[in-house]
Amino acid sequence: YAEPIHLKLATTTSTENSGLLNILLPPFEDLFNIKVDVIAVGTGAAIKLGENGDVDIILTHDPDAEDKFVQNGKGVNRRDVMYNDFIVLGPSNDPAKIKGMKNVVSAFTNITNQQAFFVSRGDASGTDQKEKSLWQMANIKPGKEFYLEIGQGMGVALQTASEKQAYVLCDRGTFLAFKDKIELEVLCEGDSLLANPYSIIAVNPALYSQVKYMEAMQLIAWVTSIEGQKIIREYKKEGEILFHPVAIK
Amino acid sequence: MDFIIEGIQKAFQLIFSLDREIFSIVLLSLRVSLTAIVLSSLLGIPLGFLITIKKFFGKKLTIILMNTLLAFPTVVVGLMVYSLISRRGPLGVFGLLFTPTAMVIGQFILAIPIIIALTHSAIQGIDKRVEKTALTLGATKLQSAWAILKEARYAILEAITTAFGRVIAEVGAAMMLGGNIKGSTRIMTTAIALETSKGEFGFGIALGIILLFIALVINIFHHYFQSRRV
Amino acid sequence: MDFIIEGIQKAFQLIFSLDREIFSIVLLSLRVSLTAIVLSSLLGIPLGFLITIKKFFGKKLTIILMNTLLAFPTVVVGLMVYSLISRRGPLGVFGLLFTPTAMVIGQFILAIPIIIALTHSAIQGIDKRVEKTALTLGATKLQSAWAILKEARYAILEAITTAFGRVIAEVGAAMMLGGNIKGSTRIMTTAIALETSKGEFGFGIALGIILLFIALVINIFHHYFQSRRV
Amino acid sequence: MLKVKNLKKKYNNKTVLDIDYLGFQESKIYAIVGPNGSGKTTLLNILNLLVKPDKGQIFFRDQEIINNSNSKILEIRRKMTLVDQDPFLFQSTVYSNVAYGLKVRSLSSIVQQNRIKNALEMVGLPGFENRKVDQLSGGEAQRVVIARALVIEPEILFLDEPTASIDQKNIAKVEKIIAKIRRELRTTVIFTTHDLSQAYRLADEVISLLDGKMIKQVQENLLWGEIVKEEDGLKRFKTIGNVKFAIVSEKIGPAYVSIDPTDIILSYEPFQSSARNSFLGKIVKIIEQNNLVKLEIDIGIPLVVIITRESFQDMNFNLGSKVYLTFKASAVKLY
Amino acid sequence: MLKVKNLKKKYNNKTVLDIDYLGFQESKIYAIVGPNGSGKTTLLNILNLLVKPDKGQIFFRDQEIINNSNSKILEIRRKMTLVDQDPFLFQSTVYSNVAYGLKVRSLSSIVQQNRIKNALEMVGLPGFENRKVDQLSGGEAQRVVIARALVIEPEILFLDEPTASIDQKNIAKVEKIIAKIRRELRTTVIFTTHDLSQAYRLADEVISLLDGKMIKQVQENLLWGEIVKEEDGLKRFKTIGNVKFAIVSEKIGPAYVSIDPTDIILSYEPFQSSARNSFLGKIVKIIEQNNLVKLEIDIGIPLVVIITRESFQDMNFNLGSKVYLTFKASAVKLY
Ligand SMILES: Nc1ncnc2c1ncn2[C@@H]1O[C@H](COP(=O)(O)OP(=O)(O)OP(=O)(O)O)[C@@H](O)[C@H]1O
Ligand SMILES: Nc1ncnc2c1ncn2[C@@H]1O[C@H](COP(=O)(O)OP(=O)(O)OP(=O)(O)O)[C@@H](O)[C@H]1O
Ligand SMILES: [Mg+2]
Ligand SMILES: [Mg+2]
Repeated sequence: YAEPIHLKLATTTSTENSGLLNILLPPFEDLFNIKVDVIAVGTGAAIKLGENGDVDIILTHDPDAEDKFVQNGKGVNRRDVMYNDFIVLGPSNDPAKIKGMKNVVSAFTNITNQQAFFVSRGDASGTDQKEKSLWQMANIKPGKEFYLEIGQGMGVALQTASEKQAYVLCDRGTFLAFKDKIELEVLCEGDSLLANPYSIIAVNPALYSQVKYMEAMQLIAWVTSIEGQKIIREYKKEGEILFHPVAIK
Repeated sequence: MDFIIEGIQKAFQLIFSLDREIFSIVLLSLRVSLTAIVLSSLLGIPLGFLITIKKFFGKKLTIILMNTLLAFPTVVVGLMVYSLISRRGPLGVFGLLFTPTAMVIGQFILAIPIIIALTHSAIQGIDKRVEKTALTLGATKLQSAWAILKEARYAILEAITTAFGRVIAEVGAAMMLGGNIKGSTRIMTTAIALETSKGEFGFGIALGIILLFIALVINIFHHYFQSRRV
Repeated sequence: MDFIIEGIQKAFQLIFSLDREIFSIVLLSLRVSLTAIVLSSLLGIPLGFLITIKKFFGKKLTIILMNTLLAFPTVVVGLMVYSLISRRGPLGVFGLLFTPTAMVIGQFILAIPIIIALTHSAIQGIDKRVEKTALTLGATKLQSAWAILKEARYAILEAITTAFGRVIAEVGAAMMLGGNIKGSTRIMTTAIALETSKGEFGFGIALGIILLFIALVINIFHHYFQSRRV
Repeated sequence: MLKVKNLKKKYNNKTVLDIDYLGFQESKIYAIVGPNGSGKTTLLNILNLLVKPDKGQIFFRDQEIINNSNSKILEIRRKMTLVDQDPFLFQSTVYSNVAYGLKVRSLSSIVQQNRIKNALEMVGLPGFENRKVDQLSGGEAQRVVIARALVIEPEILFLDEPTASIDQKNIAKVEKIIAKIRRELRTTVIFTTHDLSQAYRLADEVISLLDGKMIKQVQENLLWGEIVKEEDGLKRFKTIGNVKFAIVSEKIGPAYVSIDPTDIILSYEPFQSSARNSFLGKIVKIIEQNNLVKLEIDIGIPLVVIITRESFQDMNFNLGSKVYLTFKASAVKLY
Repeated sequence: MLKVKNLKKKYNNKTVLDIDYLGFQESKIYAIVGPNGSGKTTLLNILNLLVKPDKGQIFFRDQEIINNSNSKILEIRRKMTLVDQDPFLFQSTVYSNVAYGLKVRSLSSIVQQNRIKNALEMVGLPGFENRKVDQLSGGEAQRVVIARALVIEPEILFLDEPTASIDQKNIAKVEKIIAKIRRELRTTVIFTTHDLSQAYRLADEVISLLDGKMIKQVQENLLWGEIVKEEDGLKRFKTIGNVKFAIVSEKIGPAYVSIDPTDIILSYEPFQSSARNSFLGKIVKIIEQNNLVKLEIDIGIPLVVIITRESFQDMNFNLGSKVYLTFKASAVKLY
């Protein structure tokens, strides 16, 4: 075998933590003799690494930031890969009485009205951006003593919410991973507003000559290929499907 | 490079804007770390002293263990304390998690091996005649211990400084145990970690510079105080 | 509590399963930290020595600055080095980012103030007659420096141990500069951080225990070596 | 007021101190003499309760101490103090060094200041209060240490070679201090020295140590050499310059011997007698000592002989006189 | 081979050394004497190129050293060595201490072993090689330091109070070593001491220091007291025991004076003369010194007088003789 070419992929911690990449990438690596170096950081940091040309490709879930990334000419060939969904978790006694609600915006309104604790990641991650946009839609400005901004990853947010018996917005993948470790249950799910889309974007080779553009495009091709999308569709955790592929209908 | 420059600029802006949030973050950082250092010095210096002076079974092992604990990763300290004080942990009833007290506990555990190990090596190097001279002149055990500590003061202060540097700069335990909750347990280093994960590298550097600046001020005080006492 | 117990069990399992991945992670941790420590000792001990022995303008300031740098947060070190070696940074062309070399640089920067400051306080405490005696007996400047270092060996070894503990346990710089890439730059502490963020607390503690175990082995070697030489 | 019984101390399996009985009385001055390594320092450390003997008892005013409680030991130790042979000064000023013993006793600062001023004057270092200790000459440092002990006004003062690097003027000063505190404060002073004349000049009693054991006699005429068996079958002690003494001894090999200076008889003519040692020598030094005269006579090696003033005058000895020294083989004492 | 010119050294604005000229010749022995704090140690440190003087030059075989390159200074310093007054032993064994000077010179280990064995035997510590240094008695430590200097076989050996805490037998040994290395290795030995008889016994030349200045004479009869103006308008020097000397002096107040022992005339009867000092005393000590005789005469204080052997015999002096001492006011030298 020839030494594999190393391709650097910056992605969010949640993607890495879900375990999907461990299934999705090895067949690609074997096929093209490319080794994908996964650098799991916050969404903001992942995009920053792309902007600086320190990675070749990014896989993130913050549509607004991604748009800006492409508009500024830092990234090219953005493709939607998949989505999963967000869910609202809370304590089993459910003080805000949101259990079974479909409309997430009114659920959020209830939570504030009941002055129940809410844990926010507050780290400008994709999840955090989504949460902020929901507050905006509900026309509520949180930031009182019941609103805990922890500035950390999803896992810790769940842990904190469990400790404080608070509500929290979470992606389904992380929830499944933490299910046994926390005392929270799913109270609100299924709203189309709760979709969490992931995109893959190659770093613009015109800005950084050393960027491995060809290999990046090969990876984009792989994850959006029939096989790639199949792997995504069939990936299960705790018996549940985590991601829904969108590249190929 | 540009982040550094940006960071330096931002640091100045932040300092001169007297941002209230930054101010309270700085204050909490100092409160937590200074409390942890005071407590760990109060316990660690006497322990380091006793380990050095006394002959006891397992002395060598104790010293090796202390040196080993210097390599205690902050996250692991955080995890261990977490599993004791979390709701499901044995000390859960006290509701310590996500409070400054929890951070103090974590930093205390990080600081104490440093204080003990460096106090030990400080006292190790002190002339054996100090103790004899003190006893000869009628000192009690405690007074002669004090005489030894006084002769070792320079190295012991350095031990405290080292431990202080370690805890004020640590992030793992504070993050895990404090929770980086805005307005209540956010300190300098957890704020830096947050900004970094957001991709706000310049801002992270700016906070780092402020942290170093604070350490500088403390060290200047400490140095001044030290040279006056000698 | 249960995490700790789970962690201890998992630690044993991992050690006895001789897991290849764990093995390579441990090895890389050691390689990076030991390299950083050797380099920073080679530079830091002579510097600490010179700062103590020489009289020069700004000596006090230098010492205060060294003590201040003890409080350098690892993330900030990571950020600063990052902005130098990132593609866009002045040293970008060398492609150091996300390599073990980058981690060595970060840890080197973390270690050097510790080595310098503690070497300084170690030598500060050495009897002034050592140098005179060595010179009297015909030692060159270098040989008399060596004699002083030898008298201070215990405290200097403690300085190295402290710095080693700091860098083997640090995560911020290694994460930022190494990128925690599986199979290439993942080390003990970044692995611990990863497992923790996944909620695998027991696994995190297990890795922490292994790390401490390695530190223990190193300290036993070091202690043995030291007591043989004296 | 202080006595020891059956004292034994070993280092590395070598007995460095082995004393059956030794007592010290109040307000007396004792000198301990003996060659290097004979156990002087070790003895003082034990008496000052700093080093535990392997065996034996120490009594202070008839009270056994060693097996007492720590606080009792402290209480008794506070009644004495020791000036070390290689004294340590706290890295600070002369003042705070001298003040230390008063501080640990929580004496008022006025008392402290007065006593310190007096003590520094006594040792001839007035005005040295604020001097940093690393700026002292060797002899100055030694005197600071003596002052540090004096301010405590101990009941027993141990001095380990107190005048080793002090100049003659200040030796006189220190010797006067010793005499004065004994007289005025009734202090018992126990000091070691290598200067035998100092020992005799100052002390009420001179204690000789050799290899950790007390020996009866003076250490003048203490000689190191070898016991050999000569061709005539008799044993002789051979020392430097090939001087040989007849000796009564069981063993052969290297040994210390001493000859009591009062055991030697002087005469102008050799006389036939049972004494088996007879040498011709020349008087090279004459020193008056109270009612005695100490002569140093060169017989190849210098031997000290002590005679009375009267016999010195009767015999009309003088510097350069050639005289015969006669002493018995049994006067050559073996250790 | 070694000389200094116009040497000045200040500490804290106080001149502690001020020497116009001082030269040392090869294969000679020099003793430096003087009271505590007179600058002896400082002088040795400067001569050994360890301390820079504030002013002045040092010549080694007519070559100016101080402003030389570091490597040149090292080269010359390696030809000498200094045994400190308060010597430091590396925390290790006796062997590695004594080996140090050889190791830094990269001598072969066989040479090292031999020389170390010899040196330890010379100082009377054979077999002490593996002893840890903190297990030595005071005098043993001092002798280890001397051995450490001897193995280097220096051209110039500085010894700062080498025998301060060594017992008499070993003092003799050390003194013999000094004589031997001068004879066999042509080493120049420069030592300080407070034992004047040792100085005269060993040294070819005795250098007296007082307050950092060289004084011509011997320090026998060096007295500390006060110059006062008496009622008769004349100035007198008053010392202990209220003994008073006529003196020629401008100033009054506390002062050192000395009287050259050869400047004093002895007689059985008082004689009328221009000399203004005349005292009756009693001979208390008589010591032969080569062709001279040193007498100690008690006139309230002890004064030393040196006369020739012949006059000693002619006058028929003896212990206890009552004699008159006569000397001029100008013989009382003021410092
Ligand atoms: N480092 C220093 N700083 C200030 N003064 C000093 C220093 N070293 C020595 N002195 C002073 O210089 C003078 C000369 O000291 P030095 O040690 O040369 O005396 P010495 O003749 O060796 O005395 P001693 O017989 O006591 O050893 C003394 O008054 C001493 O107090
Ligand atoms: N800590 C120790 N460990 C082993 N041996 C020791 C220790 N201290 C002293 N010795 C030995 O014990 C003996 C007595 O030592 P000590 O110091 O009492 O002698 P000293 O009479 O004071 O001699 P000096 O006149 O040289 O001061 C010596 O042979 C010495 O080598
Ligand atoms: Mg002794
Ligand atoms: Mg001196």
